[in-house]
Order: sequence, then C-alpha cells, then structure tokens
Amino acid sequence: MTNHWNDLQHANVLMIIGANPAENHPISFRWITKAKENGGKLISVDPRYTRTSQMADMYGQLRSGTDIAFIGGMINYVLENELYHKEYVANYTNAAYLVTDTYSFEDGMFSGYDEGKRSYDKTKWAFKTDEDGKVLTDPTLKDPNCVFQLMKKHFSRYDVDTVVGVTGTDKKMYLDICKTYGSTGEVGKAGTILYAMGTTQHTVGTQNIRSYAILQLLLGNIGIQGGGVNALRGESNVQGSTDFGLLYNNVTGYMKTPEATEVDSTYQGFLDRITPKAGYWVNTPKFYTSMLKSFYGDNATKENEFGYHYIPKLSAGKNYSFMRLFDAMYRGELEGLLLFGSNPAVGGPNARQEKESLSNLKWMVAVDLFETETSSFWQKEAGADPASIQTEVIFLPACASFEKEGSVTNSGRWMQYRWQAIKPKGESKADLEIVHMLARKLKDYYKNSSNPADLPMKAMTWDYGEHDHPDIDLVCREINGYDMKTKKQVKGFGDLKDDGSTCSGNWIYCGFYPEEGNLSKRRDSTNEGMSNFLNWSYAWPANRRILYNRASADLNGKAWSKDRVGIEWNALEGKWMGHDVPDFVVTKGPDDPTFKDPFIMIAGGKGAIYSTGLNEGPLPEHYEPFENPMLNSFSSVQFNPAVQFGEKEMNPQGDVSKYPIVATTYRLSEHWQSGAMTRSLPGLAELVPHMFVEISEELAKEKGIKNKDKIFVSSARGEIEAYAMVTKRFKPYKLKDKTVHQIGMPWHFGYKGIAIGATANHLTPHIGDANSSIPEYKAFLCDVRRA
Amino acid sequence: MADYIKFVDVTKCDGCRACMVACKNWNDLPEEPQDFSGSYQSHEKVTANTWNVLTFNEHQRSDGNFEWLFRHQSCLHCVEAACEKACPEDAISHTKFGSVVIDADKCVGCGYCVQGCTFDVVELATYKDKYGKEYRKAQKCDLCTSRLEEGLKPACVTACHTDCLIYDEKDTVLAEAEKRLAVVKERFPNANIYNPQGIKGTTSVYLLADKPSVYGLPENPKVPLSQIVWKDYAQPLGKALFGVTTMAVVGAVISTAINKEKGGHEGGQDHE
Amino acid sequence: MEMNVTRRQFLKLSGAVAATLAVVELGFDEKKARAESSDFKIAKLKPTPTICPYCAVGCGILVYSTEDDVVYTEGDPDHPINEGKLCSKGTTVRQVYTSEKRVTKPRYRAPGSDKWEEVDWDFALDKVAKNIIETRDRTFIQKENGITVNRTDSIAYLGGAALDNEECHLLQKLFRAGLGLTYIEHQARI
Amino acid sequence: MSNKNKQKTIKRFNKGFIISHWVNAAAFFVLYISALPMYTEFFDWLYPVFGGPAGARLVHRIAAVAFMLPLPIMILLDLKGFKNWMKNIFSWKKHDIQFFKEFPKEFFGRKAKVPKQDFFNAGEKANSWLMIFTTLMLIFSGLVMWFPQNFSQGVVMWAYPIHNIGLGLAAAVVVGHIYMSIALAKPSLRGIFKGDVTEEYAKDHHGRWYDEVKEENKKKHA
Repeated sequence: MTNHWNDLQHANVLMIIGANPAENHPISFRWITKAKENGGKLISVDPRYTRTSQMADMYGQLRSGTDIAFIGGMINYVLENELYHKEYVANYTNAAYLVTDTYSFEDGMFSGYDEGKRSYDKTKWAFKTDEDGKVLTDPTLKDPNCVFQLMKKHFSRYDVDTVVGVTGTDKKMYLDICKTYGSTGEVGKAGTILYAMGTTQHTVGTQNIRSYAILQLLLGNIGIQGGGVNALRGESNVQGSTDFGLLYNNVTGYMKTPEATEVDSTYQGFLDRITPKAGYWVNTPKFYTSMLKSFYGDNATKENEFGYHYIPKLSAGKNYSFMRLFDAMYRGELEGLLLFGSNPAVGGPNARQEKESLSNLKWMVAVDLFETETSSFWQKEAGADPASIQTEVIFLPACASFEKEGSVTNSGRWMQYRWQAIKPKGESKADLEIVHMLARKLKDYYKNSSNPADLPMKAMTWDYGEHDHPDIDLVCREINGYDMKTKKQVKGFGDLKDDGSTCSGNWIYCGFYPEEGNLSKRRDSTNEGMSNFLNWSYAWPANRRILYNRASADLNGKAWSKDRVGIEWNALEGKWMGHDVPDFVVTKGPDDPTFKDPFIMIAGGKGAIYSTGLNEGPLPEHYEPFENPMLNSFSSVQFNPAVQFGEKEMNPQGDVSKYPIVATTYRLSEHWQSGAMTRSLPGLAELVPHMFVEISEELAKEKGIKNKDKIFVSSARGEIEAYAMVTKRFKPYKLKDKTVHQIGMPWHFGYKGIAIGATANHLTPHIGDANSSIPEYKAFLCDVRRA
Repeated sequence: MADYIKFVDVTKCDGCRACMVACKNWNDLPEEPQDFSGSYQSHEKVTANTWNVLTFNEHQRSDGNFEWLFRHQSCLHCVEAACEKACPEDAISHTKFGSVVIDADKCVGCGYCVQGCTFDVVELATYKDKYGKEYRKAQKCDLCTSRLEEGLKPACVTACHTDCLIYDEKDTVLAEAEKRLAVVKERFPNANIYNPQGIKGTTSVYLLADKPSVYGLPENPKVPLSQIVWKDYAQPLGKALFGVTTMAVVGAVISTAINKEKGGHEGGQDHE
Repeated sequence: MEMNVTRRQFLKLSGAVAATLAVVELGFDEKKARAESSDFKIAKLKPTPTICPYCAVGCGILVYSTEDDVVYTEGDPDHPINEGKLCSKGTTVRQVYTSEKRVTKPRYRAPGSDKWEEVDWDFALDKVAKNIIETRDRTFIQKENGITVNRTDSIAYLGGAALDNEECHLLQKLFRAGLGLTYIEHQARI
Repeated sequence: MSNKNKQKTIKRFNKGFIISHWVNAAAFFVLYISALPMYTEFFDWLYPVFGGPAGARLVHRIAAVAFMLPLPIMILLDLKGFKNWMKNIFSWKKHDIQFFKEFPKEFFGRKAKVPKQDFFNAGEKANSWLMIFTTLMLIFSGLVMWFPQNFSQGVVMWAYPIHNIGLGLAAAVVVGHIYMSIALAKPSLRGIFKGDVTEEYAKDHHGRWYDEVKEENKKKHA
C-alpha cells in the first residue's frame, strides 16, 4: 500500500474495486467505518453484491474483466468536467512531458508492435528530449503531443454509454460514482482506492492498477492522508516475501536478477543496465553490492566482482514465473519441487492439470502445518493411482506462527515482530530451523569440494550458530546490514556503500535494526498525529508511513489545505515537519533546485500518468479477457496483444458458444487461501462447511436449478460439483447487444481437512498478465447444469 | 438493575462472524457443522452449543431497494424473562449485570424454558454421565458473566471490530443509539431501536435496519398471558389449595374428634 | 527481551471490583452459569503478543498459553490497527495449535507407495539433502555460451507468503545465492 | 347377597368398576409423586427416588399412559356399572342440592339432616365431575406438553398452566376424597374393595338406592 490501514479513516471517499475487504480483510472495516462516521462515502464496485457492498453507500456492478473500461470512463469524466487537481497534475505528474512523434495509437494498438514476438518496441513511446537528454515539456499542457493531451484523446473514447455497454453497470449509478469519486479532486479532499486480486488476476492486471494510479494522480490523491493506491494483500507476509525477492525476476529489495546476456556478463555491465540515470534507484550499486556482501561475506571481494557470478543468471528472455514453472513440470523438465507453505493443487490456475504434472517430478519436499492437497497428490483421494506415481515425497511438519519467533510485514509495510508463545507442537519445527539445518547439511557436504560449480555454496556464509536452532538475532542484523569492519549496524540505506565496506540483506529494510535495537519489536502505540504510529514496529522504507508524502504539500512547501496537513516546510527550523518521515532529504527546502519532485523513485520525480515501462502500452487500454462473452467495443483488438502464451495443452480456451456464462472466483472471511490452515480448524469448518457456487435467481430459473441443489460447473479445463446458492446478489448484465449471466465461487476447497469440497481452480485458465504473469482467475467462461 | 447493556447496531455489522467464534472460543463450546443452508448463514438458529448466530437475510424492500441484512442473533436477556418464569427448578435467574443465567447444577433439563422463551433462543444440550445415561441441560448465552465479573467485556463485544456490538453504560448507549437511529433512517426508513417494553426492555438492545418481523422477531413481545396465569396464579393457587385442603382435612379430623366426645354416633346422619 | 504488554482495563463497572481476581460477593445468591465452571481461565496466564498468520492487515493477538497448551487467544488491546478486535479467522487461531489434523512428525512417501510412513528428522533431512545434491550436481550449468551462469533449471522452489521475513532471507540466500535455483516463485505471483 | 357373619351386605360395585377405580387411583398416585419434584423444588429430594429427573419424567410418562386406561377398562369390564355411574352423575334432584346444604356440618362432625341419597350421593357426584374435569385437563394438556412439536406455540404455552391448574384441583379433590372415604364413610371402603357394603351403611348414606334394592328383593321373593 502507499498508505496504511489506520490511514483509511482520513478518506472522504473510498472506492473499493477488485477487492472485498469486509470479507477478506475484515479489520480494515474498523477504519473504513470510522471514515464513514466522519462523513466519508464508500463505493463498492464488484460483479457480486458482497458484504463490502452492503456496507457501501453506492454499489456499482461490473462484469469481470472490465476494470479498465470502468476506470477509463471515470478518467474521461474527471477530465471532461475538469475535476482534476490542476496544480498537482501540472507540477507533480509527467502531464507536461512531450512524447516523440513515433508514438501513435490506432484502433486499440500502440505503435511499435511486433506480431511475431507479441511485444512492442517501447522506444517508440519515449519522451521527446533535447540533445543532452533532458525531457522537453509544455507547462501549459496545450501541446497535442504532451502527455496530458494524449491522455485526454485516449480516454475520450471511454464515453459513458460505451463503458456501461461493456461493464453492465447501471448508467445512473455509474454517473453517481464518477461524480462522487471525482469530487476528491478538490483541494483538501482525499479519495483512496482499495484493490486486491479482483484487480490483479487478469490478463490486463498491471494496466488495471495503472488506471487507478492515473485516476489518483489526476485527483491529487497520492502522497496525502486518506489517499493513495492501496493493495490489500492476502497473506500475513506476502509483502515481506515479495520484498525479499522470492520471485524469479527479483532479488531482495525489488532489484533485478541477472540474465545470461553479453551485457550482464560483467557486474559493472549488469549494474549499468539496471541503474537508471535519475531517481533514487541511482543508488542500486550500493544496495546490490551490500546484498552480495550479506550473501558471501568476505568471499565477496572487489576482485571477484563481489561474488556477482555466484548468483544464477536466468536464461536470456526466459520466463520462469509460476505458470511457466508448471509448464516446465508438465514437459518433465523439473525433477525437484520444494514447497514451503504453498498448496498449488488448490491455489494454482488449472489446478487439476497442474496436479497431474506433479507426477512428472522425481522428488517433492513439502513443508507445512497440515497435510495439503499438493503434498498428497499421489493418493487415491486425489483421484490418482499411487502405484503409477514414482515421485518421492518428504513432508516436514512446520510449526505455527505463535510457536516461533520472527517478523512479518503487513500490507501497510509495517514490519512487526512476533514472539514465541509455546514450543512447537510435537516434532514440528520453525521454517527458520528447517532451512538452517538443511543449509548446514549442504554446506558440510560441499565443504571441501574442488568442483568449481560448488563455489557458490562454499562462498555462501552461514554463521547463525552451531546448533539446530539458528540465532534469529544474527539473521535480523544481517538483513539490516552492518559495517564489515566495525560490525556496527548501519543506520539507514543512505549509509550503504558500493565498495564492499557494508552489507545489507535487503536495502529497503535497512534501518530497522540500528545499533539501539530491533525497531520492529517496538510496541508504543501512542498516536503522535495522523494515526501514523511512528513508534509502533517499523515501516520500510525508513519508517515512512505514507509514500510520496512530499506531494501532501504544494510547491512552496505548505499543505494544500489546512484540514489535511501532511509534511510542511518549516522555514524557521530549516526542515520539513509533520507526523511522518519525509520522503526525501529533510533539510532540502521546496526551493532547492536539486530536488523538486515527490515521486523520488522515478527518473524526473514526476508521477507517471504516461509510463513506458509496461509491455502493452504507455496508457491503459481495455481488452477483453482470454475467455470473453462479447466482442471488444473499444477497438477491433479482442485480446491483450502483449500476453505471452504458455504450453498449449495446459491452457485450452473455452468458447462462448459452449460456455456462455462469465465466472469468477473469490475468497470468504471464514476461510483462507487454499483452506489448508482453515478447513482443518473445527471452528471455521463449522462456519462454512460446504463448497458452493453463487448463481442469480434469473439464471437458476433458466436452468431449472433450486437453491441448495447440487450442480455441475464446467469450463474448457474441467468440471466440478458443488451446492447451488441461488441469490439476489448476482444479477445478469444487460450489455450492449445481449444479456450475459455471471456466477462466482470461493476457491478455498480441496479434499483434505474437515470441511472438504470441490476445487474451483480446476476451471480457471492457465494464462496470465502481460507484465507480471499473474493468472487470470477472475474472468473466464463456464456452463452450469443440475447434478 | 443493570447499569450496563449490550447494544447491537446491525447497520454497522459487516458479517465477519468473529462474534460467533469468539463466543465458542471463550466458552469452550463444541462445534456443530450443519447441512448446506442455501445462504452464508451457518446455523438455522441459536442452539444449546451455538450461543450466537449471524443471520443473513437477502431482503428486497417494498420500495424496491435491496438490502443484505445481518443480525447477531443471541439471547436478549429480557428484564422479564419468560424462561426464568417457566423454570420449575428456579435454575434461571438474573445476575446483577442484568444477564439471565442458567445454573447448570439446578437445571433438570425439563425444557419448560425452551417452550417458554419469547425469542426461541434457549435449547437443551444432551450429555452422557459416567454410566452412559443421557441427561439434558438448558444452555444459552450468559453474556459472559464470568468475564463481566473480572471487568472484561463479553467475548463477542471484545471481538467486534466495527463497534456494532458494544457493552457500555445504559444511558450513554441509548442516547447514542437515538442519534445513530436518526442518521441511519436516511438509508433504512424502517430502522428502529428494539428494546421491547412488553417485557420491560432487554439487557441486549438492538438497532434494527428494518421492522422486527423482517428479522423474525416478534413486533412487540409481551410475557404471554398463559405464563402469567401459570406462574402468578395457578402455581401459587395450586400450592395454596394444597395447603387449604390439608388444613380442611386436619380441621375436620380435629372437629370430628371434638364432636365425638359429645356423643354423635358414627355416620352422624339420620334421616327423616 | 523487553515486551511491555499493558492489559488496559476498559470496564469501569460500578459493582465489579476488577482489581482483585477474587469473586466479589454479590447482593443476591449468584447462580453461576455453566461456562464459569472452571476458574477464571486466563487468570494465571501471561499473554504473549503475536501477529495473526492469516491476511496482511497484521492484527495483534495475545496468546494465553501454558507449557503444553494454548488456553485462549484474544485481540491485543495495545495494537493500533485492531485495538483488541479480531475477525472470525483471527479468533480461531488457537485451533491452529489444538486441531488434531496438525502434522507433528516428518513423513515420507516412497515412490509408488500408497501411504505415508512416519520418519524422524534425520532421515527426512538426509533424504531432502540427498535429492537436492543429486539433482543439482547432475543438472548444474556453469557456463552458457561463454558466460558464467551457475544455475540449475531443474529444481523449483515455491512458497514464502506465510513465512517470516528472516525465513524468507535465509531461503533466498540458500536456494538462490547458494544452490543457484532460478525457478524461485511464491504466492505473490498467483 | 353374601351375609357377613353379623350384618347383611348389599352388592355395590362390580369387578370392572373396582379395577378401573384402582388403576385410576394408582396411576394418579404415581403421577402425583413423580410430578411433585417438577412442581416445586421443595420436593427435589424425590428425584433420586426415580433415578434422577430423566427417570422421574419417564415414570411420569408411563403412569400417564396408565392414567388414560380407567375409562376403557370400565367400559369393557363393567358397562352396566359405567352406565349406572353416568345416570347418577347426570341426575341432579332436590335431595342432591339439599345434601350440599347439610354436608359441611357432617364434614365437621356435627349433626346434619341429610336427605336420602342415590347410588352415588351428591358429594360423590360432585367428586366424579371434578375428577372427570381435572383428568381431561391433565390428559390433554399433558399430551401437548409431551409432544410440543405437533402443536402451535399458543396451544403449547397454554398447556402448562392448564396442566398446573389440573394438578392443583385434582390434588385437592383427591385429598378430600381419600379423607372422606377413610374418616367419614369408613364402611364404603369395603365397597370399593370387595364390592359389597353393609345394609346399614347403604341405608344411612344411600337411602334411595337402598330402598330401590329392597323393592327389587321384595319383587323377586314374592
């Protein structure tokens, strides 16, 4: 999140789209309810009337996969009615940037498309620069080639009638939502957008979020109290695990993974590639070298390029993401799979086919608290024939969160420590202990190997204590980083060096463990102001609670309006003051020429209304999902041109003639993710014991289905049986030229645990977003019939 | 009587059901998974081991608006409790907090309270004793009296994050409720404070988003005439009658004995 | 390690003297309800603060535990986000400990077998190490068209969202920096 | 007529009537004892006698079934007696009313001029009516309480008070009935046990019935 949970109470209007916090982040409603009590308005945009919608003042129904149409229409409304925050847009966003003439947009396609590679040449969209590379601008925002005008022209095609024809939203309600949310463009007002997987799990997922960012930049809602673009993350430490780079294309701190290319063949070449000329990322070499020092300690020297070559380089251009991983497994290229608290047989897309591919593995290691569907894929219960599956499976029992010590990072980037209440149950162990014991065993094996291939294992330092249980404090110190000579903890990532004199496991967390102690253990809950709780735990980066908070003040450092004071320049004291950690050097005043702009991470520091970083275009454009019920009304391009296709057999496509009903999946407040940690608890199994599918009364009548009947739901990839829950909360969509039905189902269920049921992900497509490869769970086609 | 009440503002409830689980968590109540109900509601009503149930009601209002009404269904702890009145063992009583509690040792499981309860809340739980013989006990929410005595709020109130459930001083809460009702009426025209005076009010007061009948609650419950007749007249009269007849018999015995000395012969009856 | 847990008292009942844990003698004979049969269950236990393992709101929970059982859990009143409140999942976190579905001993499934065997940790970890070593050494690529790559594309690692930060760091260090895995993914991707 | 050594007796009740009476009495007694602890906690000490509340309820239910048998027994085994009983309790004459004026004096052992009474004197008629009325109350309300699920909430709610009142009245009637049979009209006990009563008792308490019998005997012998 750019802001955090307690900050939601400061919003004047909260738009919840692609999320259902009342059910999946219930306690967030403590602060959303406070916002409503202070007169705030709550908008819920969802294909289904959820418990969040019941709490909302306005409910807009939209067909799954049409977020960009919906938000594009709002952007158009804000521009046409000039509701945007003019001074903010002119100064803090790249609205004034000029774009080269090679940019063009015609009938859904941007310039520079390569049909064969299904990708764009992004240089075609670059900004116009003078000879020494400075971007040309038109502060009056009149130039037809400036970002502002291009955006205006682009979204002018998203008029209300076309939009509601695509999304199926009631027109009057849609205008009401545009007006209400548009009102937050007023100076002093704040609007916040809360989103989750409903937004991201599409083939246009990243562009969905881009459209939120554009809308929020236009309304001046970023960097201010009660504003921001806030992702409600689903797991206790998914934020932490992403921060720590457990992704193929990221190492810690969102830095890049090297590739096997000529450029990356040297450390310096690699650093030059991934370090931008401007913006805070210029410090990447300091962070990367410090990371390498934390991996290899003294074995990382200037001579061996700080152990750069010990890290694996990806095969150039190869995609190793989750779905491609299962494609590889399907093709038998993978021999071993290590699962640490992960259950893809229920949570993965096209889960039935993914489960089949597991039998191609030679061995699997599953570390979990409960027996999961994935770790027992070979059992008869899973519909498998054990004799024919040769995979060797080792199940290591992990202990629960309160049976061990450690920290987790919540959605608001708060790194919170948690203590051990009781020793692990039975012989279960903390994951920390498991990986520690495994590492020591492997280090011992490779100790005196002369094979150069084992150099990385020998160079990797592992000194967290000799006995089974590692000294977690040493791990924390290493994550924060320290001076290699004095072993003194580094105060903040500003002090990291690229000469190998400092180490830091994760630069964005650097500063959480200064010499005084581990700040994530802080439990002082006094509210100094703005409910930022600066002395409760630690928020990365640098304990900042609201990102880009420079934007909460105008050009001369004063708050935009008296009733929403963020960070203000105090001329007397000569520094920025306020109840948050400023997003920049405290002593650099508003008139300091070297620093002007709030968006410190981007070169030029301006909010990216127009961004050349994404694969399918600098501005979001609506494309229909992989399986869609109608033709694209905005252009003749049906499907996102930049999406890469994986293994054909893993992803059969359903046609609307055979599967006319739109379907989506979602979660419940009583279960969690693949249900392994909730369907085995009697208390929660009692609340939701059965798998069900929610269908509208109209569809039920059409198919002769009564409430509580058993029904079959089928898609091009599989079929499941579940109870029918006939409800008023799904309504058919009256789209441009036809009526389309939509159904939805929770995806928590599997065949293990107390509450068992069919796995919804047997139906979902095995294709994902053009940038992040996140699967398109949220919009596919299916058919329904009585059992 | 109780200077604290439990207030349930259903318009603030977002259906997370923490109250249901917190109750079982504190009172160590066993789980009772039910068949598929056709809605998000897990139990049809409160039972002997499920002391509060979150009801989900997809309500299409006459004015066309659709509302998904949630209610924390639980014992209302009536000031004039029909269960207390019905209980022959005097096992049900009011604590100083206004909560209506059942003394498990005194309860004989006769079920009079189950039939009598105005809101169909209390139920019988079946147990097996050492010899495997079954016996029953009436059980229902006791407003976490054990917590109240330690100065803690009821478990459901402690868990409720939107402050739909609050437990506080009666007057401040009711004043607050009136203010809240005015605000809420704009979206819920039929909203009302449900504190039925027919039973002299309850210690658990509701702010409902629609008429009580929409929630299956009696519009204005009173202590039924049958219970009054039974417990205020029949029972005492019965006992009195029992006393009177025994007195009459004793009187007769004495007076007959006295008259006997006066020579009245047996049968004392002559005929004309 | 210092851990200042302040159990704020938030009920100023006119009658109930909350200070002492002894039961205050009440006006009329108090007929105790069944639930009160055991003595006040969390009276003697010291709570340990933890963070809920479920969603990313990061609510604080107090765990009241004895040597070998988690007696009761409740929201942490000092935590600024949930202020002592919890949702249905957070409230049942005790059952993560008490559920008899918990696996408490390492298990092993031999190829082709149709059941688990319970094994001890040494056996299990040896098997894991042996498999990793055997596959890695056989499939490790040191150089690819002249460039040092030091990777293996034959072992995949999935997981992380439910683990602690410290664990994520060590996992990253071992599997990427040490063993050279490239297929490193977790739930943020799906 | 069996002539007891001293006094001559007259046949009063047949076997059927006696059995029915005593089944009714026994059932009522068991019902009464097992109901006492349910009725008031003063008698809670009775519960263990029945093996706990559940036992008491079981016994109560068995006795309740027995309590419904007297009518069928009487009709089957002593239809004549039943008819006679019905005829009696439906005939209310002057002498019956006068009985009530005089009876209280007799009850307290003082002189009373009571007119000749029928087979069942007015007191017994009243007792019969009270007993019938309370039995019906108890049986119907009892059945409703036993199977509440088959009845509407209102009916069930009223069943409890009716049962309670029924018990109160019935208990009082029975106490009176037992007292009178033992103290005031001791010889009548013979009748309900052996079936015949002394002539003298018949003459004193049931003059009209005694005359009828005398009349009949004269006709037979003549």
